[in-house]
Amino acid sequence: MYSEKVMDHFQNPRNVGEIENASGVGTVGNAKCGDIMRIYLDIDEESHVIRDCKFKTFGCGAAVATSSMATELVKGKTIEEAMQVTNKAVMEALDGLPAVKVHCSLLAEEAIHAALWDYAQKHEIRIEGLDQPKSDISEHDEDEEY
Amino acid sequence: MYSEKVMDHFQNPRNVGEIENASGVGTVGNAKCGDIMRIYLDIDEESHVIRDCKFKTFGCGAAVATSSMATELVKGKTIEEAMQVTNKAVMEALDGLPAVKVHCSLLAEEAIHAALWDYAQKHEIRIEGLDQPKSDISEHDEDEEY
Amino acid sequence: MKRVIYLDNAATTKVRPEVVEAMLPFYTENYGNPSSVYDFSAPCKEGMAHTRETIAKALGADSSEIYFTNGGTESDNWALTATAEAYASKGRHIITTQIEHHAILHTGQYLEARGFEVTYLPVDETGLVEIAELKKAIRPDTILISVMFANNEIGTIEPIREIGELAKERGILFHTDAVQAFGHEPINVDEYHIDMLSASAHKLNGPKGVGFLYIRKGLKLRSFIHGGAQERKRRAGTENVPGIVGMGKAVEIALAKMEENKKKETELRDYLIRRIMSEVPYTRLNGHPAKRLSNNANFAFQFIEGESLLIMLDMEGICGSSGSACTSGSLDPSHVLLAIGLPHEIAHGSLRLTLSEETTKEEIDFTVDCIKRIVERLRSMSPLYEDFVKSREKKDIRL
Amino acid sequence: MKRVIYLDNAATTKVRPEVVEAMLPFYTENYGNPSSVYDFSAPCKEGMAHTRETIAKALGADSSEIYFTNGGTESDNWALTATAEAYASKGRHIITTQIEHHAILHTGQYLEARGFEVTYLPVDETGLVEIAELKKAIRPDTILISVMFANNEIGTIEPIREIGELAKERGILFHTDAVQAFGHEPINVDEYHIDMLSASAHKLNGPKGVGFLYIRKGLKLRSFIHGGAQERKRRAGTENVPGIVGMGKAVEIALAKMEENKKKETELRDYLIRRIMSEVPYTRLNGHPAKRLSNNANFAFQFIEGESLLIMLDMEGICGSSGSACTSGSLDPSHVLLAIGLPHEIAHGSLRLTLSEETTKEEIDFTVDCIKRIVERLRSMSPLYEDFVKSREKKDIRL
Ligand SMILES: Cc1ncc(COP(=O)(O)O)c(C=O)c1O
Ligand SMILES: Cc1ncc(COP(=O)(O)O)c(C=O)c1O
Repeated sequence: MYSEKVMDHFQNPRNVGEIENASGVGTVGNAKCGDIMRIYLDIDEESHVIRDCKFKTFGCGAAVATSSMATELVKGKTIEEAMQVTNKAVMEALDGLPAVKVHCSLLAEEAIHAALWDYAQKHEIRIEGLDQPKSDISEHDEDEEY
Repeated sequence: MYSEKVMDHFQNPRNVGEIENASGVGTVGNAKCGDIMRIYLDIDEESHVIRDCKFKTFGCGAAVATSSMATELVKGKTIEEAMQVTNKAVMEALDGLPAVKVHCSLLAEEAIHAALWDYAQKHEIRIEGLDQPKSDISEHDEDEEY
Repeated sequence: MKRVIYLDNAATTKVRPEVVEAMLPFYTENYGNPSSVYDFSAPCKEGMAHTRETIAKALGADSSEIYFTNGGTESDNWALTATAEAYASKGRHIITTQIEHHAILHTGQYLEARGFEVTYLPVDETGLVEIAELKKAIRPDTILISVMFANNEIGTIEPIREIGELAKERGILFHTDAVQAFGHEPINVDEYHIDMLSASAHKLNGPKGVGFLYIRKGLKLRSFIHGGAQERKRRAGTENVPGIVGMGKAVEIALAKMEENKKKETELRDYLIRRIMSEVPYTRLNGHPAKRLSNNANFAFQFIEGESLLIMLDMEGICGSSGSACTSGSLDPSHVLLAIGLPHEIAHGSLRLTLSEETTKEEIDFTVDCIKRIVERLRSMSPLYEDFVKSREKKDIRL
Repeated sequence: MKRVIYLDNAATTKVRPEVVEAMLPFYTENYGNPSSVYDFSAPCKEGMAHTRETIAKALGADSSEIYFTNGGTESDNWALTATAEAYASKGRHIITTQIEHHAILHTGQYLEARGFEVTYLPVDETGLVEIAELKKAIRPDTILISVMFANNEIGTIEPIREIGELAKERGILFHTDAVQAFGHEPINVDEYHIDMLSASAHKLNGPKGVGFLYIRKGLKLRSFIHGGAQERKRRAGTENVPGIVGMGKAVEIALAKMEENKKKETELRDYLIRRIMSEVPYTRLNGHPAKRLSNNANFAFQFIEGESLLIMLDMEGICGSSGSACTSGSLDPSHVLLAIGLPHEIAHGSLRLTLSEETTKEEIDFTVDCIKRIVERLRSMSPLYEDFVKSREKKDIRL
């Protein structure tokens, strides 16, 4: 059901863990839909470069893999660049996701945004294109409807 | 589906044929229900003994077998005795019939009665217990109803 | 063991050894539930996907349009009841024919009892639906036309393409019961404008208890059997994986051998028909002379009744049928033979022989010889034949 | 090949070699249609009759009360919809439970959309239906009570005898979905006052795609699938003869080995439960401690999510399930676990392991070792566990 890339990122997730005194932390998802993601960012205040990024995820294989891939994609990027990392980019980097798992990639995007929002709040800055994250992400309905 | 007795009487039907100038002939059934039986009787006018009995039948295995058995059962009997040969007697003599085929035994009884009626009409006598046969026998509904 | 000459391939067929071989691993090795996430169930999913693709390719359809069922009957029930329900707001009128299988006819009656109107089209004396009649039957509230691809008793192949075109033109859904035709006749759902199609594996040398319903993409049909999320939520119940895999193999082989088998069976069937028609007097060939399934021959022998004939053939090891297998035990003569205009007594005397690729000329010759002898014997016992002969004699005297 | 430890016998089971052997002749030798009159079909009829008797004997029923279907889902659909229809004039209220299989729940919803009222009884925290609740739910227009014999996820065995007695006393029909119990637990339809019972062959080492519905004599239920006159006119469609014969063999063996297997599986299961509960902290055993299927263990591991656990177990060759197989791919946590009162995040972290007679102690030991390691790893990645540890630390500091 999962691509090899997804399985790889699930089995060997990159960047698992916490960052003490992180520049920004974001937690999204909820237990009801079965996925919770928390992203820690370490951001250079001058250059706005994401020096480090870690995650913790409660969720299915796709949730873990998208978290892992999302952290890989934003690490080393500036905030502005990180804002361009969409759920589509995460999915593509993972060679796709089953239709019922697409919401995981949305959740990963949302988690990055939540962590950035946290950073922006703490530093009282505005990040172009970033709105206050919903406290949790709504379930996107399954693809097909009969 | 059929007992050995039925199969025997179907494969080797007794008394198939016609009787020229028969004392009585009866034909019952109809093409719609798929069974037509014709019985020929040769009756001794003094003793009222059925000296000979033949049949022709258009119908299923059970129709042929019940005709054959019915002719066997009435042959050599007096009219009064023949009147006692019921469809039950025919069925018993054949070791039973499938439920959907019980109507064949009724038809055989009816055919004997029709031939006797013909005899009675020709000789202007009344046979105790014998009514004018229906020109054809109604289908008896299948046993079970859901 | 008694030698058996099996000439009832329209009732069911022998499963090919290759099909059984394909099924076997799915009983004791790859026995997983295809809905499970673990790797152990991967061969089940792959086997099912392969069958879906094989069938889709055979029909010129997409594999997402193939839904596995338990057989032709379930597919027919599903197609009719779900369409009725889904499109009831558009209309409550359904058109089908008088010669459909009971799986359609009885479902039609079921729907009639629930407020739908069903028109049962007559057919001509060869069993063909007439397009003019169909046109007359169409109403503004007609939501579905269901006409079988080929008839199971008399083998007549219906003008499916014309019906499909008409249905499309009028914006009416078109279902065809292709249980007898799929795997035997080339079918393309787009060319024929078919929206739904029923088929059953055991009619094409696959296993019993598995079939499918093709549902054109975009049709909003509810599921017929409710429960788990199998078959993209449209058909609940743990899938019959070995059966589905077997069906795939059977379809694959049927398609590869279709042309060859059609040719072979047609030749042998025509030989059978020629011999019977020339050697057994007072006999009628039921069905269309040309537009018929290549393995189907259906005769009406006047003055005799079909069951007796069947039993006597059986004693010679010959398997044939009179009416369709499902209605055996019933007292009614075949509704199909009545619909093509046969009087009751002739309808009762019908015999269907349906060949397979394994049927030999020698078997056909033996069968014809038996039929000749048995028909003669039964006629000698028949009061109808007696009447016929006597009336002929009278006429002869009069002449 | 990777070694596989199959602990998902509630999803489906391995078909016994004896069962396959019993089925094989019906594919390529005795392939006739059981509805046909000729002798060639006699073995099919006999095979079906034998299965019918075997099942009837197992249930203390009469063989005329057993109707073959395509599986548990069809049986459930049939029982509910046909009862609803046949008894609608008496009332339109049906009682079932919140923990039924989707085959019942979704059919219940189907009926609700058609003017029936369905009460879904709650259960206690072990999954048991409470008779007091049932009594409260009964109304004058209640026509049917449907309570599963044993739950497929948590294994809880319901008080079927008490429910049956109550139903009988109140003149209400009683159906039980015994898909998980039949062949595993002793069942007698008269003792338990069961009017209808669903079962599926593939849950007892028989083939997929075949099952049955027991219908007590005298019940006036219509057929669910319309067509030919099969199954005494109550279930149309060419019968899956090999499947039915296989089911008969599977039932025969299941009954003969029931006591032995129950004992063996219970011991091993209890060993599994003991080890998990003592070696994996923050774990809950779902279901009833005693009234449960002998092969079922269901755990909730706090702070982790079930699918990840399953995939990691799969990488070790261990087949388990989270929720029921049919709902995999769904985002909802199991309705059964929610019904017994588990909060969402714990319901998401459940693991069902269901043993077979072939399961060994060594396999269980290996499985427990893997679970310990995997649960620990997933917790180390879990934000919920992180929060839990931090709040515990805070408390420790405060103390
Ligand atoms: C309790 C219960 N009922 C019904 C079913 C449905 O059975 P099947 O999938 O064989 O149709 C299952 C199994 O999936 C079950 O466990
Ligand atoms: C034309 C037609 N439709 C439907 C069916 C029913 O198929 P099944 O018996 O496989 O359910 C048959 C065969 O019996 C058939 O010949």
